[in-house]
Amino acid sequence: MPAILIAIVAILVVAPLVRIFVSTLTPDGLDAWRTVLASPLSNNLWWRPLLNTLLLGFGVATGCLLLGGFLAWLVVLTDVPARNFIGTLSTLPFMIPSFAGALAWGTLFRNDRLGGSPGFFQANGFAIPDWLAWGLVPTLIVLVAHYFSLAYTIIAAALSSVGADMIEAGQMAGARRSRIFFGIILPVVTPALIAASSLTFAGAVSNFAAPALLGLPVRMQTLSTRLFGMIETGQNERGFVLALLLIAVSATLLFFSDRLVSGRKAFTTVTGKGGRTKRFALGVWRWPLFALAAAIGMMTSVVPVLVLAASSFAPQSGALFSNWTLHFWVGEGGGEIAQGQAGLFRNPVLIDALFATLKLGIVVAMTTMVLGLCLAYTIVRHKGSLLANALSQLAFLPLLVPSIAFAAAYIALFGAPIGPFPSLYGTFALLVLAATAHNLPYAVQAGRSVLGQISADIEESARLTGASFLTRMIFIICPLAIRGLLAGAILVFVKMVRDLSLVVLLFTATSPVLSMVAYRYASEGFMQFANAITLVILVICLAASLLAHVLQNRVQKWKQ
Amino acid sequence: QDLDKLTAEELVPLAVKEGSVTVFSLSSRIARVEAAFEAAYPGIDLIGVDMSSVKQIARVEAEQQAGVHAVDVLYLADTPVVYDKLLAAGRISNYVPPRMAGELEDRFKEPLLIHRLSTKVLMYNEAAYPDGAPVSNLWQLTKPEWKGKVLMVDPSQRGELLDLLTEIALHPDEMAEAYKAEFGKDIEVDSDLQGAGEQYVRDLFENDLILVANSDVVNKAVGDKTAKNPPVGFTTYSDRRDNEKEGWALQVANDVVPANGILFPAVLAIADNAPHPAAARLLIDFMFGDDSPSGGPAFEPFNVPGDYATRKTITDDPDSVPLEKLNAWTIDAARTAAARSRISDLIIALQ
Amino acid sequence: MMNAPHVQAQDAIRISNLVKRFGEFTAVRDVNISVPRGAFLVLVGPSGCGKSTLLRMLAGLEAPSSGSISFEGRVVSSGEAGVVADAGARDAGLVFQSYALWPHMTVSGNIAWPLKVAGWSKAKREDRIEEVLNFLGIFALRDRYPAEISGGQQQRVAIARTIAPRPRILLFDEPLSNLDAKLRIEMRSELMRIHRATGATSVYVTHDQVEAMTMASHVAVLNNGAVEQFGSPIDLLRYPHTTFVASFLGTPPANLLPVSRKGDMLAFGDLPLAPAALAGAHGEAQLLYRAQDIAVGAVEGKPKLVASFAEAAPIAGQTMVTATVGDLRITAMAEGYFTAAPGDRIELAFVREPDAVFTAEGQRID
Amino acid sequence: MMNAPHVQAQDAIRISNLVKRFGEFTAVRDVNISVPRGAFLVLVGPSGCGKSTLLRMLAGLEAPSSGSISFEGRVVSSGEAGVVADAGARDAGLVFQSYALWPHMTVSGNIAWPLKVAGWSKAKREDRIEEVLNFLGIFALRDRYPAEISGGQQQRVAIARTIAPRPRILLFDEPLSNLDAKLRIEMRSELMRIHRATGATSVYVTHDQVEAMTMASHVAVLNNGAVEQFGSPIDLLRYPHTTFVASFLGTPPANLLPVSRKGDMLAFGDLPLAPAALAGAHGEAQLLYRAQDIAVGAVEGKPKLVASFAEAAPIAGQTMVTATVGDLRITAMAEGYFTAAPGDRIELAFVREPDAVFTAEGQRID
Ligand SMILES: Nc1ncnc2c1ncn2[C@@H]1O[C@H](COP(=O)(O)OP(=O)(O)OP(=O)(O)O)[C@@H](O)[C@H]1O
Ligand SMILES: Nc1ncnc2c1ncn2[C@@H]1O[C@H](COP(=O)(O)OP(=O)(O)OP(=O)(O)O)[C@@H](O)[C@H]1O
Ligand SMILES: [Fe+3]
Ligand SMILES: [Mg+2]
Ligand SMILES: [Mg+2]
Repeated sequence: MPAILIAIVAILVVAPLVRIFVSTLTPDGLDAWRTVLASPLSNNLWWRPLLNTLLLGFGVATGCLLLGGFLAWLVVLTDVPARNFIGTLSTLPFMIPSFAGALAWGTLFRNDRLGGSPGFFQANGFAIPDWLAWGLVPTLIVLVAHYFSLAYTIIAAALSSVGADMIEAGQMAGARRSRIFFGIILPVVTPALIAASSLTFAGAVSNFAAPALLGLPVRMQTLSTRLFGMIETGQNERGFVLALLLIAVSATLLFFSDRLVSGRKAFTTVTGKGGRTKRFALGVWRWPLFALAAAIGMMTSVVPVLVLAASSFAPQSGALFSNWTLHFWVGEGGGEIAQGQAGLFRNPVLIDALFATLKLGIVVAMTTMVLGLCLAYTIVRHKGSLLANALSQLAFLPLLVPSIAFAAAYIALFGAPIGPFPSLYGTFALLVLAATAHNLPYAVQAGRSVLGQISADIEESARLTGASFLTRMIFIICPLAIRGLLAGAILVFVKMVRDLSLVVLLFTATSPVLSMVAYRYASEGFMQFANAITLVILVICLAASLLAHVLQNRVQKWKQ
Repeated sequence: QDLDKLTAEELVPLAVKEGSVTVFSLSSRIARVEAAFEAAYPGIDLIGVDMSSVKQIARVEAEQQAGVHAVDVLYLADTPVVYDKLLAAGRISNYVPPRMAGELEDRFKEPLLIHRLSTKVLMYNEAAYPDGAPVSNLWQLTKPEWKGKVLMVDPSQRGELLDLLTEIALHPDEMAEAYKAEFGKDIEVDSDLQGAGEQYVRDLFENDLILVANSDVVNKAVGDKTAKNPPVGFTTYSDRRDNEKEGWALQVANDVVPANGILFPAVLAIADNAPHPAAARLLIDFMFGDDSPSGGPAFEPFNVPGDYATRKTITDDPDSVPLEKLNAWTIDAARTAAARSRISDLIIALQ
Repeated sequence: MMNAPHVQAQDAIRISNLVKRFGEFTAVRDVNISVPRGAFLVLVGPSGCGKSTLLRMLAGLEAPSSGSISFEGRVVSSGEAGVVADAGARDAGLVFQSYALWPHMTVSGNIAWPLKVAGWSKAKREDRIEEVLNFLGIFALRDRYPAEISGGQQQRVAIARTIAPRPRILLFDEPLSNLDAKLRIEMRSELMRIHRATGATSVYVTHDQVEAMTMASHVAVLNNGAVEQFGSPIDLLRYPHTTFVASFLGTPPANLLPVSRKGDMLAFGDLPLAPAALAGAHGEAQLLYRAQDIAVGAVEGKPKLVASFAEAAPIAGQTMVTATVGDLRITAMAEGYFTAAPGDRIELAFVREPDAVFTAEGQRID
Repeated sequence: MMNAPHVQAQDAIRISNLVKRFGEFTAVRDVNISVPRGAFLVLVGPSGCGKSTLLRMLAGLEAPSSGSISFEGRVVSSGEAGVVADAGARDAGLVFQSYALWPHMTVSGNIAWPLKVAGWSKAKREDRIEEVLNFLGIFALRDRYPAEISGGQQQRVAIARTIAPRPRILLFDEPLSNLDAKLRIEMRSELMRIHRATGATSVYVTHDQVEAMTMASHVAVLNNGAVEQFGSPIDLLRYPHTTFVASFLGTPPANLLPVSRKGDMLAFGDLPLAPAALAGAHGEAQLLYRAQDIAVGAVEGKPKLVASFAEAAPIAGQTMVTATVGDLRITAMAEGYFTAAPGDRIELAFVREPDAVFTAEGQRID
């Protein structure tokens, strides 16, 4: 199996990367390398954006670990009231596009640097300094508010598999709760922490919307804004060079963090002696902590959703909270508003788009999870070997490749017939292939952190029965790792239903997906419709995650 | 080529035989063209895919490298890049429908057929400045009173704005003259720069030019009807049409020397080895509309105030400054393409 | 059947009317036990009788459903108040039946952590770690991770981790079950040495008869969640109150023969064994014969029984022979090494009077 | 020191020159064992000596570093080829030392799953599950999850799961370690019954002397990864080749007294114990005395030693008394119930000749 996986990863991930790399070896490309790395421009093109990017990456990863870890602990390991509610709130922000967070920040903290209507605080007489309104600090905060839910999802999955025994042994040692949390619980879920921090790091460094909206007014460039700009202004080679460099930097970081989990240390928390789960009683802290968690949820999901919702109701994007109308949702066409466009729910393509989106999301989530599970399994079972390290690195890289470069590489590689295989050009299959590769990191990272918790003897005892690999996966491994696997699937699903670049570049669709419909509206300047679609997408994602939750509870009866 | 000479009527039977035509369009309004086209030519299925110019370029490049020829017509802007990456590389070819050959000005037919022109021009708030634009010379924007009060979308993020600055750089003499008019002395150009245009770009940046992520932000900041002391910004003239809907007071500053911005084209081109060559030509012909003032159903979707049709028969919106009166430079894809990277490097260095 | 708890303030551990239910199922029912400071209480009982549950309640990991537990006169848990003194506040150490080692720490890390928590200085910690590692014979393994050592080694790490901080109450849940006989003997006496040296009060669950007999100052035999008999080990062995206790303790296990009155004798089937007077007025009874009271081979003038040979194990120069009569297993002792093929017919002689007599329901008849 | 493997095609299990290394550490070194079909091989040895590792290699879960394992003449693993026949293809069942239950399946689910995998029909499956559940006395627990049952109950589920599909090779890793003595005796004879009934070949790891003696057709004593002695249980007990084996087997454990030649006697310290001729030419030797060869209390005309009382445990009507002389533990037998306070001085008499004599290095002198 490792051989097959290597082949698959080579085709799906390495080949496109190599292609991108090769495309920077043309004379133009070599020139770009020089400009980026060794020219008067390299400071502004590479070093300063790199610094900003790394600050963001580390800051966001740290913030997400703290926030996501705290919430995961609260939901999984304590008797905080309304655990499911907090849990759901905590998974939401990742489903809300980060631009909504940036907009929400603006509604509150915007100052008069740009003119236009000021934010809530400024309007009420608080002077907001530039550093709080624009640049690194707000970008960091907005990104943490967006990505912490990713960390939450992964850490919660891992925490839910920490057996009571280990925690109780800590209690017997007389350790206080926080000591147990930091000394025992967090370290045994190190793989999840690594996974969460690498994903949030990658998310933060590749995020475009937040740094563009909040950073550009003070001329803060990150690698992602630079990269976007380079491609947007036709300087693809420079863009690719930046992307490759960013990949190299992140891969180095990942390499070192991987070493933390690839040594001899074991992180098995699901053992063959049955696993009870343990909940701490919070005592007097129950309600205060609940309030804190609920407040975080409010700020990070309810506020952005409100802003999104408001912007789908408000006819004027400058005045989000006045003159609300349902027109953009259900209005009849032909009137004054929206140049006579009918409401979203009257758009005949909506239903088609909805189904196309669901199909795409579900198919890609499944293919990605299957491949990701196999990869994660191989990485975990061959922990510390060269094979595992290589696979783990490679499976992480696609996250940082700009979609447009990735898609272009796919067309170039699979557009033409290869040997006996027909050309995949424009087919759904090609899209699925590319999307699978592109989203692989979510699946692999989410999977490996929970797989590593399952002690080997549980699987060995299944092997002895003569059960095949597949049978073991389905009946033993998956049920035990279900929470992490579903978490990965949801992340992939969310990413996929929002993705635009891959879809338009790779697929000549007869029926568009929602993100294309949203793009249509947005390109016409009808942000209300686009925001309404974003909300529809959000509802789909939420439904998917609730479904996953139900499924998980059915499979994990033993944990109750 | 033989097909290039055929009239629309002659193309129809060939096109019907081909059965369909695929077009990548920068505007989603292609959907309305599709309806009109399929009504006009039953039997030819138009497949419109909306995609930004950048993605069109990336996709066509990648496809053709893989030997795939699936798209027929490209409708896109970003002409300097198109010129460089597609036209010069032979990935697309120019086609001028015989019907238009006589009607269009020559500059709209070469190197690529221009369908209409959009703008990036200096806009101000007519509610705050009821007596007309507060700016009459571009150089005023480099003075302290406009410090931090000029907005544009980051030209290192968006091609059109980069084109705007490039165009300014490409007019050193006019810029030098305007400088003299404003400051009463000859301009001194820094030794590392070429000409007054580049000096202007530098001075503008150093006067705390505010860069933002998208034009919506510019519009909101500049146009807000209630604002007391609003900034000015370079943005799209046609956004003025949203004034009422959004509560803006956007107006173009037309009396600005030497120019208030640029006009940039949206072009139509035929992809190399297009699978439906006749239908592709028929579609391009169709998209120029009929001879009515609105251009008929084929052109109407694109006939918005502030954008300009290249066809003379199509009348512009009465509220807009007519094309001839608009004090903007029209970009030249080839020249811009050549100068663009230098300006790009300049603004990168200025960040 | 059960000793009333001595109500003494100085009882190190006092368990009163303790009950633990898991849903419908009652794992511990109405347990009353008190032991003084320095006692070594051994809990024995069949698998699933509630020993671990009792231990976990003593440790403060599980709240009682009702009843209470006091340490040194202070109530630490009760059915009403739940866990009053938290596990960490009891100064108790528990060796988990499942070991519960921390997989991400090395052997020495596992031992060090509780010491760190207790705020020991680095130097003291290192000394102590070295001491317990040596004491348990696992010094060479100190840098390995739990996944890299054998079951018995893991068990020893679990012990080391628990005793290292010198808690005042030591709770052991089958701590030596995975060790070999030789090591177990050593460990046993070392644990006793620690127990005596520190004056800690220990509660110890074991299935090993010899451990129970040699270590215990008090033994509680649990059956089905309830205390069947509580007392000193030798008392329990010599004067079991019930057949349950009688058959549960002792190496080799004692034999219980169901007999019924035939004339003035109590007969096992047709074989008269003992005077009917022993059973008082009861028509049916059970006779307790120790293995050493039954010889292999006929003995002149003693009742004899033909049984089918099952197995033989040499023990202290004799051989412990097990044979079956119908469904009944009878264990007898033979001199020297004795063996036969399974199923062979052998004769058993009842060379002494029964050691005790019980009713058919299992209560002792005195 | 070790029997050469009999090269016979019909050997059910043949282990040749088997070595297993974990990095630097050698867990199993050059093991050679063969047993015929239907054999019951018991592995004993101190904690960490490589028993589980050997079992895991037999199961096919671990590839040997070198050497080979054949089942019925077919090589199933070897150092060169790795695991040839995969774990699932060996028709072997393993009771894991760690149980390795599937935590997400109920007790009956755990037992059912291997049967499902083996393609048993539903009806057959249910019958079989009921059968093994009853057999192990855990029928009432069938709908609980592993986390909801006690340690001993979990262990029984692990046994049930392994025997349910009736594999041809049964591997047991300390399967009864967490059961009480009474249950253990029952389980032991039931397992033997299964073993005999199915004709399976079994390999069984245990620390229980009685299990080793009663169940084994062959015993291998492992020490430090190598086979120290291999043979029938009674042979090993009576003719240990080394002091290691001598001190490892037997209840109570045998005593080894280091002696040196003093004139024509071998003396322990100043106490002459046996004629020097027994040790041949050796100046130093070790004498093996069984516990029953040492009496408590002076005996006329027998060498006697004063020792310090450590502990006493009643066993088969006698008392096993352990006392220490310096660092040396000596186990003696006293008639009836004997007890003393730890540290009391007692006299021990060597009532018989030593049972065997070994060199100072531990080899037997014949
Ligand atoms: N992964 C590993 N890495 C290094 N050493 C190991 C590893 N697994 C086991 N060992 C060592 O190999 C030796 C044999 O282990 P094994 O589990 O076979 O012992 P065992 O005889 O079953 O002991 P026990 O009776 O305690 O279960 C032990 O000393 C153990 O520490
Ligand atoms: N969470 C639970 N839910 C239901 N029943 C439980 C639960 N935990 C334990 N039990 C039951 O409670 C009883 C007592 O369990 P406990 O673990 O105390 O037994 P034990 O005496 O330690 O047995 P062993 O010697 O096998 O370890 C068992 O019958 C067990 O099945
Ligand atoms: Fe169509
Ligand atoms: Mg227990
Ligand atoms: Mg073992």
